[in-house]
Amino acid sequence: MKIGVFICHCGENISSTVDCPRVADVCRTYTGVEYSVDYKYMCSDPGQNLIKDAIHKYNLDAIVVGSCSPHMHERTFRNAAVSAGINPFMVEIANLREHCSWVHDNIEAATRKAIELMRMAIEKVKRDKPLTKIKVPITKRVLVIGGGIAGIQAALDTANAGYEVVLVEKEPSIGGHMSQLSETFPTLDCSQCILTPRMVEVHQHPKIKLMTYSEVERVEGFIGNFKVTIKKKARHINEDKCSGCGMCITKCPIKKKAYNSFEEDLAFRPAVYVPFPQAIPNIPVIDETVCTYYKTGKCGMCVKVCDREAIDFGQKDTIHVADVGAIIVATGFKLYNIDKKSADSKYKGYGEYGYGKYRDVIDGLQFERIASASGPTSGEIKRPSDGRVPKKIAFIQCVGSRDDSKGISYCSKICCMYTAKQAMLYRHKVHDGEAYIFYMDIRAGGKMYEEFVRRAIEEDKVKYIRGRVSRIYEEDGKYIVKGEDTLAGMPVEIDADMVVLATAMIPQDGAESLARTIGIPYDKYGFFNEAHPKLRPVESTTAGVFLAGACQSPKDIPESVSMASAAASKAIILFANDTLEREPVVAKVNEDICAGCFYCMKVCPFGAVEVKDVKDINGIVYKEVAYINQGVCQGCGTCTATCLSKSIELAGFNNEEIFAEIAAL
Amino acid sequence: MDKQNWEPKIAAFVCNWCTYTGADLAGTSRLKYPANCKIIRVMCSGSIDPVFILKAFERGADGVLVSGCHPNDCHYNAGNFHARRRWDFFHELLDFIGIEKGRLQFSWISASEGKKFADVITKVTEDIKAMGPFTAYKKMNSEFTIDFPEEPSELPEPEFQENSDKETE
Amino acid sequence: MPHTAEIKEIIDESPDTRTFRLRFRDADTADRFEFKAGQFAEYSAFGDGESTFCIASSPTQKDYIECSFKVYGKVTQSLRRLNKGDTIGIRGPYGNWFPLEEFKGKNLLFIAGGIGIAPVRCVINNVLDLRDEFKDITIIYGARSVSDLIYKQEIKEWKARRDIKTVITVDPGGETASWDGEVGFVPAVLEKNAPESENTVVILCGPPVMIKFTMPVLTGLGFKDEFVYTTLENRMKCGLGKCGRCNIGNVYVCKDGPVFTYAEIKKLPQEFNNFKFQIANYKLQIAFLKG
Amino acid sequence: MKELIKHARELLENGEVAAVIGYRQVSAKRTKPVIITDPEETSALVFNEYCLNNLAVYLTKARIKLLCKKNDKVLKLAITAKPCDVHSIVALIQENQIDRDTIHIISFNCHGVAKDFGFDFNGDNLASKCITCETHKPLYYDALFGEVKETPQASDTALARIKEIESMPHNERFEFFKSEFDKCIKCYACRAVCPLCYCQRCITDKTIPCWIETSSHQRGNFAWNVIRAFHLSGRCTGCGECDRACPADIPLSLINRKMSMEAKNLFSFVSGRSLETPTLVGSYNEKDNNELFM
Amino acid sequence: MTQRSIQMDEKIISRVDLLNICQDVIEKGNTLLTPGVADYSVVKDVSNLNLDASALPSKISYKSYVFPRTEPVLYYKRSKNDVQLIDVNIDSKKIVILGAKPCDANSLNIMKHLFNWDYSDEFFNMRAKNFIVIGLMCSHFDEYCFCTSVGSSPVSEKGSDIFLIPLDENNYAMKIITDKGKEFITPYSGYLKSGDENRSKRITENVKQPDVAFDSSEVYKWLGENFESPKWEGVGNLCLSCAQCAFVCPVCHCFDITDEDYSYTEGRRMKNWDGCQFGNFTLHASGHNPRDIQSKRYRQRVNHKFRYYVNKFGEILCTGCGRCSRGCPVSVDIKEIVSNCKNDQKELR
Repeated sequence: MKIGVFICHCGENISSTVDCPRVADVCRTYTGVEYSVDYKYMCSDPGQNLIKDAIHKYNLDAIVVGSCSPHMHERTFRNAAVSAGINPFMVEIANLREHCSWVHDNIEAATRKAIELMRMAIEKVKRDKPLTKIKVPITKRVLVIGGGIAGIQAALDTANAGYEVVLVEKEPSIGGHMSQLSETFPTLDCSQCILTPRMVEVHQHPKIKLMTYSEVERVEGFIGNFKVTIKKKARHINEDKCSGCGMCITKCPIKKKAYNSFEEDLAFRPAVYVPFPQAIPNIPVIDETVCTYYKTGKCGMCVKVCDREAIDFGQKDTIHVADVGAIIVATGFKLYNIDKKSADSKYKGYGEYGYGKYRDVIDGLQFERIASASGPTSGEIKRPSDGRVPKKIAFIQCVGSRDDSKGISYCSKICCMYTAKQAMLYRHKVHDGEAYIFYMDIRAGGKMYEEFVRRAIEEDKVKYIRGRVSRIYEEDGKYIVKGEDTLAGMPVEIDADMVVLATAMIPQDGAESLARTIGIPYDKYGFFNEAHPKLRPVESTTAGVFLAGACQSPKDIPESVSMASAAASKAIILFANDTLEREPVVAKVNEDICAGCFYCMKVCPFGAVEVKDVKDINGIVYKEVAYINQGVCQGCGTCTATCLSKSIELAGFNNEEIFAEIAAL
Repeated sequence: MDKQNWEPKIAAFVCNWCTYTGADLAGTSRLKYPANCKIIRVMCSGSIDPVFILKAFERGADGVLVSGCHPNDCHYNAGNFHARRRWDFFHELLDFIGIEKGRLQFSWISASEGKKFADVITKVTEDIKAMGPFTAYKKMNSEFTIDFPEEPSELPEPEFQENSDKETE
Repeated sequence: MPHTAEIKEIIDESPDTRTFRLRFRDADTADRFEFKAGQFAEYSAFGDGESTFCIASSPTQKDYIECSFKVYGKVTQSLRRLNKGDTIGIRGPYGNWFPLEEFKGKNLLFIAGGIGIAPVRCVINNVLDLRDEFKDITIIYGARSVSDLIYKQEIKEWKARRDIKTVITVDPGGETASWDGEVGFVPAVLEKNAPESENTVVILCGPPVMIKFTMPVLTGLGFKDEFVYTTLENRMKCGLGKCGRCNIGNVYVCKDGPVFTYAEIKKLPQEFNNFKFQIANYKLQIAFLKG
Repeated sequence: MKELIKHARELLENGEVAAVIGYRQVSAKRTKPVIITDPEETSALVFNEYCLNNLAVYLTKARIKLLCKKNDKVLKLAITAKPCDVHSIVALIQENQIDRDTIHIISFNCHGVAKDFGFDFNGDNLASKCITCETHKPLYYDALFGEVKETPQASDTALARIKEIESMPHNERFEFFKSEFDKCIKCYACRAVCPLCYCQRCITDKTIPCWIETSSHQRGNFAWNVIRAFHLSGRCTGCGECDRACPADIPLSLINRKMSMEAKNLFSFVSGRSLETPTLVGSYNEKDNNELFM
Repeated sequence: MTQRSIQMDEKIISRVDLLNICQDVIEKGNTLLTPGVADYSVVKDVSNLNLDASALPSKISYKSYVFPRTEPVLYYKRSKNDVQLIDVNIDSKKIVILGAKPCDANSLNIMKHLFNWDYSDEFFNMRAKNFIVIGLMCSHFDEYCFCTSVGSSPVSEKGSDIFLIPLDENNYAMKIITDKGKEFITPYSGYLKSGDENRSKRITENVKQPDVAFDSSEVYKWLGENFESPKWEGVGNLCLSCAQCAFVCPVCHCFDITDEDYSYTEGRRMKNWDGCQFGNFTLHASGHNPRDIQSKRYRQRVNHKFRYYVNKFGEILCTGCGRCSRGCPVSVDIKEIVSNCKNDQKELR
């Protein structure tokens, strides 16, 4: 085997601490090295030509380049090798820059280390095997999980590009949090007015299959070839028959047994309901937990009034399977719920604010509903406790956010803006009302955002107090907000009629279990991880799974929408080809010696391991072995280390290669 | 080999996604650390077999570092969790049969923790230096070996450059 | 203690088969090294071990010796990594040989399959150098496909000679568009050509399955067991009749063999139940296992 | 004993099982394994304090295939197993080596066995594993025989030995184990008797690359014994057969015992006790010990 | 066997004097071996030396001192194109074995045929030359011993250079069998008193001997005729394929040769014990394995010991020490198997 060695000076980046000619000289003395040279810039065109010429001239079988990190130029050198007729996987890079010249001062030590790094790479390349890229077919259909604005946008974009979409939403209607909002910052246009047409478009789009009141149960397969199992929860209404007339809802005798969660529990709803009048699809759902029929077997009022016989008490959850090529996850967020009924076990704090105890201490979304024209108060600002118009409201920002001790460390990003908006809306509606905002910093980065906040302060006379609130308590129907004005350096006390807490954005319930179902990583808060924080922000680390909206980190609407479009375009890019090329770094089982313990199956994070029957000449199964689906395998190699009989090898990093590296240490 | 000038030989098995990239960042940030440690790149900390560590000791390593992504940050979701379990065991085993825990060290270093990488390498190198050469294993290695007669070295002794011994890290 | 030898030439015979042309580093050894057709040697790739192959060049060729191997295991992979000018170790020659003296004045029929041609080639070239002393010579050689045929250059030369009959065949499906030889398995081709069995010595070497089906054909054509020679190459390690690996019945193949007549083999314990007798020369490199 | 023989006989006669793997007496204080396919031969079956072998080692896929096929029908295989051997069977089932449905477990109420053949059965000669044994009644079985008897009392010398080793400084420990491992002749009897060493090709027999040097010098012995112990970490059910088989008297089960203790400490896991608990290797918990990592 | 000793020179030596000789051996820098429980071990201090004729044979025989379980046969160092080779110096220290069991004592004699037919193995010969075996009559026997069935006995002097018979607690009758033994003992002749052959004869004649379990010539014959016997399957099913039997055997001699690098360029070629019971002993690189199942391997073992070796070298490759059976993890008993082979009623297991 003839090996070529190429040492790059990287200008002076490497050569200033590594004696490159000497490294090249030493490499020349190693067995198998046919040609060894150093050069100023290996990655430049002349440098690459140097490599190509040497490959031709010396008939090289493999090359080792001593240069910058393989993460930088591995592809460059592999391409150079390919154009000279060498398999791209017969190229090894020794990291002489990031791992050597840049981190050491001592020329002698750095040069020695460089030589050893080269030696390891040379030994590895001797054992390298030519590999070819893996081709997998693609199912050109997308699964979008979550029917909020991000999911809607992603679904529409993909569908408009001509690909089928399955949109799964766990609530009875799509729309998400955006449908709950009153007006949006900084333009103060009506949220539902801009959202509803989009929702209708989704509903009517021939390429979009909408599955509301449904959840993703299982995801199998791999990029281009996912198999998704979706559970459609029983609505107890026959969707095909229902006309959405709403008679059942009006006639339902259950009036005050269930809170309306769309109205953030500020109102009641009947046992049969649609979340909100503009719901898509406009088909009600019967809530088994409160419906009298399910308790006593009697009532059936809805059945009587429904002239289309759409009520179906016997309906069961159904399971649907969809084959998709890509998945866009857009599960969104929820608000940090202080000490409320379903308080997260993870976060408990701010009991001192009296949320849940005092009915007039509410969170941001509740205020949105109060301020919304379609809300429980028809847009009038009233106190939930007694319906009085509050004359003084204290808004408190960063409840939960930016608080290591009680809450979470990150900034929820949108609270500064929506608090300003809410204060502004309040001032617009209650002209004599006073709005106080307790804040830590104002973060108003965004187009027209800073101007918006200034407007709130200057035009709408919202009073900003820099400081945190220590306690809220009730006194004579007023809520005494005790805090500190850190700018003035003195304590403040506001006797507010109502308090609005801008609680933090946290991932939607069940985000972590969904992540495990799909097989994507998430951070310690439960937000899904992107493949690269800068360069691949909408891709998850699992190939073919993309992220959109606030499930990745707190985002406002325009950001969510643009991320959704980006995710959709990623899926569309994927679908531009009929087959998919993948790096061949995958594990392979030696069936002759596999003992069939299937530990590999247990450790594989991607479910790539299958059971394979090995048959003899007569077709009789004589043993069961593990088989690794090359399309699913991501090449982590955990199975190779777990395999006790060492029957699995990871192509490109096989054990022989690593042993050779160790031997050359 | 006199103890004064003895430099430990350390092998680091690191995952491609976090620690290797973290090491790249240490380089890009021009952080300095001792040159004793040589990195062997693998795809995931989950793919490092304990035999690799024994082999490194057999080839004269005085210490070994294993490093991967932080829990929950694994590029492959769970490789590092499996690795953690494996190392818990192996570490106890080595300790029981008399290999000090410091000879084999572990860390989680993310792609953004260039500083941590430099610190960890420095710490490991210092720890191993304090422990001295791994004579017990080296003695075992030297069974059935012989010294070959010296051949004239093919290379001239390296010339010391001006700033070469400015400071030893 | 092996002798060191330099690789003078590397010939790629087929995608996975190589021939090394070797010369001893030590001139004295080169002069003294003598062997007979059929003997084998132990070749070392230092660091990875030793492997057993027959010596594929003719004893009459004094300048160099050749060995051919197919890449299977650790040693052969390691050998494959070597370049022209590198050094390998050779121990030998070991074992017995084809009694060419006894063959003189007889017809010779060579039958080989796959890399089994290597020991046969040694005999062929030896015989061709002493062409006058033998009568008719027939060569039947088969391989899986055209690209798997080895010694392509020599085959051409054999074919060009008028004084020998050369039949080359490939397994069905292994032929190429330009292939002008036979297509079919060796036993069938043998039957078709039906060479004269009177006063003929057969030298047979190939994979076990080929031998299994060729023997009945030979018997059917009237060849006598005592005149069918073959070479048994078990897994061998020491080459000295000590390590016990190649022991079958009373014989240590590396000392008492590897060349046996079919008549002799019949007397050995029928150790290998599927095949009438055991011939594992299919894969001539033997020492180390596939990993 | 009579019930055992009767039961085994019935199984074979009714064609429920293809073979019975059991023990037969060869002399007063010695038994050996026997594989019985003929109902007539069942009379040789015994169970007593000298049934030392862990017969689970015979439950390899290949052997089951070979034994269980009778006239194109696949029958069950009956095995007599001490309660502790049942742990090995459980581990094998969990590792996919056998199918619970194809194995008929004949087990016994057990009060311990002798440490080796030829010794009187009493507290002084109690097998090490029996001293701390908690399962005198098998956890899984298809047939149960034997009367409940008191296990002789004995002191846990193995534990004392582990403690003693733990109290040594590292270099002494290393020397101790090096000298113990140095006795190893690499006959791999420890591997052969271990029911969990079922690999078709052991890691040590692999040559590309060479994982463990096959030479029986200090380094090769050290590597073999360390890797053997590691491979059994979290899997070993503590049957102690390796100790008994070792011709060089290396205290192999000391290390196994220590690793089992660690498994219990670190992960509250004991191998082979339950078919439902996931195996230690191959599963993880996000809350596993993270102290090791900087 | 005892008749032959009449012509020989018989002496008496006291236990104390024997220990003095041992002390001298050690002081001269030679190795003194004595059987222990597990293995023959090197004696450092003679005061604890215990010569017990009734002891169980050690679990491992002493063959490793002549035929080490691992040894380098050459060293190599690679450079770019060349390889430098260095021969191994064979350690030629004198080794004295005190108290070898008669079954062990004969082992070198049996093995030497193999190591000297055709090519002479210098490693073996050098060590064997420096080996002095002081045998000790054996008064132990258990169900596994069968020395009498393979032509030896507890009082056999075969293979010993010097043979001891305990007369009473403090005295041994010493027979000097070979020239090597004579050469060894001459410097110590001051310790020796002349003995009474009849006295030792009385003892040796009264030693309990294992019954002859089988007739080796009949076994030889049966093996020749029953290569394909289905009986081999029985033992094949029980045997677990370890090589404990081969490794503890005083006369098994199979080995393996393997290269090991110990640094980037340097390495050694090692000769290691190997065992015919291992599944991959005969495995070819191609994956073909002539002895693929255990019954074939066990058949090979018995055939090699009782037939092939007899054919080739005229001796049975077995000393009847019973180690393989005593140590077998699943109690496969070669004596039982060999004695039962002819009996159609009995299976081999």
